Amino acid sequence: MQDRMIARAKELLADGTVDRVMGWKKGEFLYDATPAVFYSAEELDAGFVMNAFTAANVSKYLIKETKKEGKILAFLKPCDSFSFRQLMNEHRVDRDKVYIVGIPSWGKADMEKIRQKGITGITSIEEREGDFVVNTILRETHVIKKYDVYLEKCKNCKSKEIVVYDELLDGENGAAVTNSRFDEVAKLEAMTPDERFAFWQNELSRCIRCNACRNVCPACTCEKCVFDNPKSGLENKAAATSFEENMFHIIRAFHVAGRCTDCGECSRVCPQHIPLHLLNRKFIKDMNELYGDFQAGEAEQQRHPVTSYRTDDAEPGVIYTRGGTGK
Amino acid sequence: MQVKNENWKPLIVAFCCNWCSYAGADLAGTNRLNYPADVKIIRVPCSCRVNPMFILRAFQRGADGVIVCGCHPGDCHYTSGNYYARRRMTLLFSMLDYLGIEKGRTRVEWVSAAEGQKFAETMNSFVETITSLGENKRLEDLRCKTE
Amino acid sequence: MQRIGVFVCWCGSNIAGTVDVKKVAETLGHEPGVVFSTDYQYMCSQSGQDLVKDSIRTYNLTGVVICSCSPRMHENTFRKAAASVGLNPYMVEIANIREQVSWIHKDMETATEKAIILGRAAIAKVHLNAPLIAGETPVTKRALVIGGGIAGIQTALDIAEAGFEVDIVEKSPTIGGKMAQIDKTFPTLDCAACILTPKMVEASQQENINIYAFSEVDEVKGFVGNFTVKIRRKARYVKEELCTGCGLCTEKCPQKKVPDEFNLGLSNRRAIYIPFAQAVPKVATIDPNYCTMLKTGKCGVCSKVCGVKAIDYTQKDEIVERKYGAIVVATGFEPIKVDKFEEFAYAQSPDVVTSLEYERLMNAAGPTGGTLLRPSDKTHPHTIVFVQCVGSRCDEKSEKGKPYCSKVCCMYTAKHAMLTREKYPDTEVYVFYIDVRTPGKNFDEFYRRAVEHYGVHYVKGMVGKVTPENGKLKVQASDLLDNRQLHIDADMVVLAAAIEPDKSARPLATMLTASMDTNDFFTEAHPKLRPVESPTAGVFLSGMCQGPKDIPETVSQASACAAKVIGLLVKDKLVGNPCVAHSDEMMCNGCSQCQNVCPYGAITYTEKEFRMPDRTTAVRRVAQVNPAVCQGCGACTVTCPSGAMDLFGFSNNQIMAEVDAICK
Amino acid sequence: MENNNLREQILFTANADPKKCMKCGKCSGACPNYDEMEYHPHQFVSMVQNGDIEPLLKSESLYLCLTCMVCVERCPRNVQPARFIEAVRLAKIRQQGENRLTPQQIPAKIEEDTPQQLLVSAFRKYTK
Amino acid sequence: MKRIALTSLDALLARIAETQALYVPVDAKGGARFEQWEAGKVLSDATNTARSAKDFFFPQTESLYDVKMTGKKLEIVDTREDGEDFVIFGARACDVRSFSILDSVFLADPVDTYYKSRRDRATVVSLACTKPEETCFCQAFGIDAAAPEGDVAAWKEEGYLYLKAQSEKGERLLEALSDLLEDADEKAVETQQMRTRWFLSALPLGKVSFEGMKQTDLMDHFKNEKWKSLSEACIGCGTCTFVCPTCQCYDVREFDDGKKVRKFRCWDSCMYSDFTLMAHGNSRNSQLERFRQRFMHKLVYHPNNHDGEFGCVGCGRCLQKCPIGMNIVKVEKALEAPHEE
Repeated sequence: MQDRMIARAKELLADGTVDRVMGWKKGEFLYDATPAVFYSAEELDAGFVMNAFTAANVSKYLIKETKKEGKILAFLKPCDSFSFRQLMNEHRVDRDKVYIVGIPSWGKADMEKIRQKGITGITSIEEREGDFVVNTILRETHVIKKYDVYLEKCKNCKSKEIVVYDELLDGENGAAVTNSRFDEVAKLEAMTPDERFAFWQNELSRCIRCNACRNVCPACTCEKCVFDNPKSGLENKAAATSFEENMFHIIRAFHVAGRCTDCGECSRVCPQHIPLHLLNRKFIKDMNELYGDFQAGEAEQQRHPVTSYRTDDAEPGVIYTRGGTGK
Repeated sequence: MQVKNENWKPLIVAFCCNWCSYAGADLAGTNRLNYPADVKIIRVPCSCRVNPMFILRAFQRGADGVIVCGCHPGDCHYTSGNYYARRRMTLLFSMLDYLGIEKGRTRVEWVSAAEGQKFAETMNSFVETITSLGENKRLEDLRCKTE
Repeated sequence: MQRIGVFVCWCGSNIAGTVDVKKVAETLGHEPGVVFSTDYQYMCSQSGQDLVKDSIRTYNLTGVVICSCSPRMHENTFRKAAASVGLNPYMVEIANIREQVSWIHKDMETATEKAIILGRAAIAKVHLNAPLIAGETPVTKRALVIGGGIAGIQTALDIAEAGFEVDIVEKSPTIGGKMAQIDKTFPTLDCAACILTPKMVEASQQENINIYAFSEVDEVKGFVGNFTVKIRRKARYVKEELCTGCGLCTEKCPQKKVPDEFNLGLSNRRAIYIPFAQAVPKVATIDPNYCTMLKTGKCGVCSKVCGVKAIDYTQKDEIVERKYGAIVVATGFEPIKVDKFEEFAYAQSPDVVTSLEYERLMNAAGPTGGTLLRPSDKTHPHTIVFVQCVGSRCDEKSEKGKPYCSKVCCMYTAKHAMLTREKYPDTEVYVFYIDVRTPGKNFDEFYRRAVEHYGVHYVKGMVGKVTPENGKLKVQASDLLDNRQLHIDADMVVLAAAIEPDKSARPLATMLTASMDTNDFFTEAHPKLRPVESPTAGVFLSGMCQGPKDIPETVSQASACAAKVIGLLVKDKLVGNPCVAHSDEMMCNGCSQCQNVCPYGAITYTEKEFRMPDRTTAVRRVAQVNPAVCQGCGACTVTCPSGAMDLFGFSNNQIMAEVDAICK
Repeated sequence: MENNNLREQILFTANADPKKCMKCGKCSGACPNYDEMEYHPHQFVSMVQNGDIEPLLKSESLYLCLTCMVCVERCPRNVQPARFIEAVRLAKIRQQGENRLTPQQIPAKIEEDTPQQLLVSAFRKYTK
Repeated sequence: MKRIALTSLDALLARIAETQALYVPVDAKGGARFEQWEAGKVLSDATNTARSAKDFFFPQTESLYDVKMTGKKLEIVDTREDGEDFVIFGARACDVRSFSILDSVFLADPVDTYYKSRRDRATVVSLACTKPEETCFCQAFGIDAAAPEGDVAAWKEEGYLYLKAQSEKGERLLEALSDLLEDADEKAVETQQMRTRWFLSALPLGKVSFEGMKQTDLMDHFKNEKWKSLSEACIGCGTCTFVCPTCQCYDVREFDDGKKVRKFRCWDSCMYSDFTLMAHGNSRNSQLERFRQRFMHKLVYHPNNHDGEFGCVGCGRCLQKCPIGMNIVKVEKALEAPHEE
């Protein structure tokens, strides 16, 4: 696929459709590609990479890129396209300045999961069909099923549909896929409050407030986050005792509620492996259950469940009485 | 579990919308309807002015319960404010529950300007709930602890 | 740092009886920023206010906290007092230690403690208060009335007579509305045309009134005092300024088979027509759906006969843009469609008519020239059955009818029954009713007259079934009081159809950002105290668009509405509430969420160039709040994740400072 | 007291709310079997609401309702009178020995052209 | 050199924990981390902890003092906690080296007394690496993962834990444990070291060197056009700085809970837009400048100011954790590559 993408990018550069290309640039290893902008065929040949580890969602970069002159080519995976569509809904990107080639994605791998298999001293990783072949310095060869080491966001992919594009690399679009992305949430809901509290304390107390979740999030596009703004009265840059558990992550999830496309980047980038997507998915699940199914970024939407209402909405007390929320 | 603090009294923050619930509270006062002094009212123009941040802030600073009062759905002075508040609070409370915060520390109640009685009853029952739940430990900011 | 003065009121013994006011004043006096603290028996008294004023001057106070009764009671009093000595009135905050403390707590210690905490919260808030100055906006001294029925005409006349210009926009070719179709009015039985048409003429001749007939509102922008409205003047294919209304064209037009909407299709008109003789403006209109010339390009008869060359087949819709200070909605009503009620056989028999159709059949200018003839065979009906509440008072979930009482049916049915019996004493008249509702001056007397003097048969019960059979209408109904089922062979059945708001109201409400109830009636700003205003500032309600009402009520509401409009237009400037939302443009990212929740349409977006922190300039989309439109609810402030949207007077920081102070 | 229980039971079976009735009589106005019945659809609603159920239980009207549902269809308030009639009928035949039909009575009722199915359904409907 | 059978490790740890707080890396969700040892906790086998060991001396947040308000009176309360002595057991060579880099900042005049107090109370027992990750490049900074620095160095080999005191503190510690230890020769350790050193050199980054950086003038590095493309993808999060064992920037802030104002310091990140925010505004306004600052500091300013010692120990955490796969090795390679003209 990488070759086809490079070929198509070159064509579009050559015929003047675009003057630069948003993609991923080869790193030191197979898994550390960096999102980058390419300006020429040579640069593309030298560094453009697309493999099982190029998971980064590039849609957020397009906010900045579409403020510049000229038109940029962006390869969007299905989940990236949801994010991009949502950014369009929020007037954050200029659709006219991006030429979008939709690319399919069967899942991206999580390097940490490979490491967790106890493999060290990795010298190379090869992709072979459904497997990764990992070679180590000790001349060991590990064959790992790709699916086993997929990112959480890929294991629970919600849709293979590319919701906004100018053309599709494969010529055909995917569709929503059945998934069990709410299972984890439901499992937590079924616990007792004490168990849930213990679970979340254990998770959230690890937070080091590196803000990677926020900064990578395509829904977090504030000019300045309330938690960074001294004028907001809520500024708190330090990882202070209980602030993350009691304020930061709750408010962040609330601020993206109705806008989160469930792209899973927050959990992917968390250096402390906090399952932050479980907060966002809780809101999504609640909104689906209480206000009808809604998928942010799916289509042109001006209002989402938090900025709309019905006169016969459930009363807040419903959450204490409805089933499935533990005792 | 810690030993119950003998001197502990619940601290309850009530956000009341200016047009209905604050007037309802006034009416409770005018009619001399008693409710515990643990309830402290903050006046806001509309229940939709209540930011989840205010609620978490109150808990962070040591409140044991937070109640949001607004006009009955359909009666909002600003036509739609309490509908938005209803969704926001529903989602927030659900999230707090999900995080393992005790149910009942938060509540939304619709109190009209004529419902002084309801206001007092609501506050009495809410204080009772909070008293039975005890001190808010789970949402408190440890930095606010006094040694 | 503010210099704050604290004033603790005793309210006689109302507060001082339960709260140790001296202690409150003393304790609060030690709060940071408090430079003066005292207590007084009655702060709201003249001498109390003087104490506040003197202290502001003596201590150079920049903020004032009054611990007293509810702000709903005396906030204004103290704000005015502060303003009178040059302190911005919004630097005054009230701690409510009466309704929230002394009146509900009995224990002195507890009450005093709570009073101190509430005082602290108020002090914390004042620390963050900033002087607020209410914005002023000029008022365009012209009103727009949408709808030219009796409500619209009356409102327009009243406003015009007060000296303001008014434009009436009417979607049909003439003003007059539904009242023009009515024959007689209850309970006086005077002829509707006789009282309405002079008003129509008056409206057309009143210098301050400008009528846009055959026109619709396309777009509304702006806000109270400053609306800009685009009016679509639909093509009549007749030059309005030339046409004399002689009617020659309408006689010569060869296309004769056009259902006449003024007569509800009970008769035909030509393709070029004047709705009725007293139409205002009396101008012909070509119906492009039927005009042969417009459809095929062959005919041109009207153009040939027109002496003043007023016919213009090339006319196009024209958009007029005008500015207004106030907008009156007077879009009126329509009877509901009754063919859904199969049991009444409306669709099967022409002799089953609605009450409005019956009006036309009784009207001297109607299709039968005022002689009551049944539509099917133009014979004189001998038995007429009136059915009340057709589609009114239905279950809320009903798909056919409406849950409300249409209010006017009881009276007009009594009127129809009475008039029928008066003109044709040989006719048997039955009225089937559920309840007869006649509150109103001379209303019940009117109904009793129908029964007692005119011998109308009022039957408590409903018609269950109407079956057309051999030229008769077999009516099967229950008589609840006699506990029997009636079978009547009627010649005509008249259905008192429920009324509903005009179909144009819903899109109009969207344009105006005015709210509607589930039945599409416009909602009032307050059902009791502001019944002729919409919650959207500058939008007023006149007539049936707000709810069912009869003519006298409509007219009085129309005049009330005019009074409110005049009250607005007479002002040169509007002073707003300064506690409105405002957007920090450097923080705003233009995501539009705030706009989505604003009930008033007060938020717009603009592309602006900014100098960014990284020394570049960037064009950014940012929200702007129109302070004249914003009512200060704060819905936007919570929707804004970055906190760019904040509310003056109730800012995030102020509320959090109160929270902090309370939770100390 | 007993009647109250009976009333509750009927209301439960009917699963409809007689309080919604505005006493317009349209049900009875539409009823095709009105003249045969001693108590009419609107009376069923009203009498159940008032707990005045004994006369209904004794009345032949119970079996004269054709269950044509026209009253349900026409009712502007969605009160569904037929449900009350049915509920009272059920209350009656649920009482011991109150079956409308016994097998012994059936031969007398059989006419030449009575469809078998009618008999079966009538038997089902009028016995518990 | 002393040794103890690994089967008796718990006894050793228990002995240390009797008199001092003992911290050891244990496996936990989200990667290994240092926890206070208590019976039952098992030493992690992970190459390194997810967070660095700098937390021991330079915690993410630390109270400095409180200002108490009574009415309008202010009172300053010292909140310094001089706790007990403690032992860090099992720190890796890179992290141990980071302590000396931190020392060069915090112990230079004026001495940071909060830091010093912790440093004085700590005894560091380092543990040699045996299975480095492909992200490891400590060798580039002259660190020998097979022979870590620290008060006591330790090796796990052939069922024994070998221990060698490398400072007075270290000797004191081993002295106190002497009844549990037996003398040992260095043979087993030397074998392990040879193996590890070969392992390290054969890693993908085994040949990485930063020395070339020193050949170019500071201003040339500063003006290098590569910073633009390098920084473009940076999302401005603080992950690299917070997992870094040598990042030492902090901010001093207040927290007002209404009763007191707490002065505290907390880690800051040069990646943050409010880094070194001053009254006039920010000195580094764009992400490019902030990004450049981090790498210039580690690779240019630090060696310039500290006798050529780089501000990096090659632990590889930033290589593993950066959300967008940017890291110090890529930067070094890009800067050393000839300029494109």
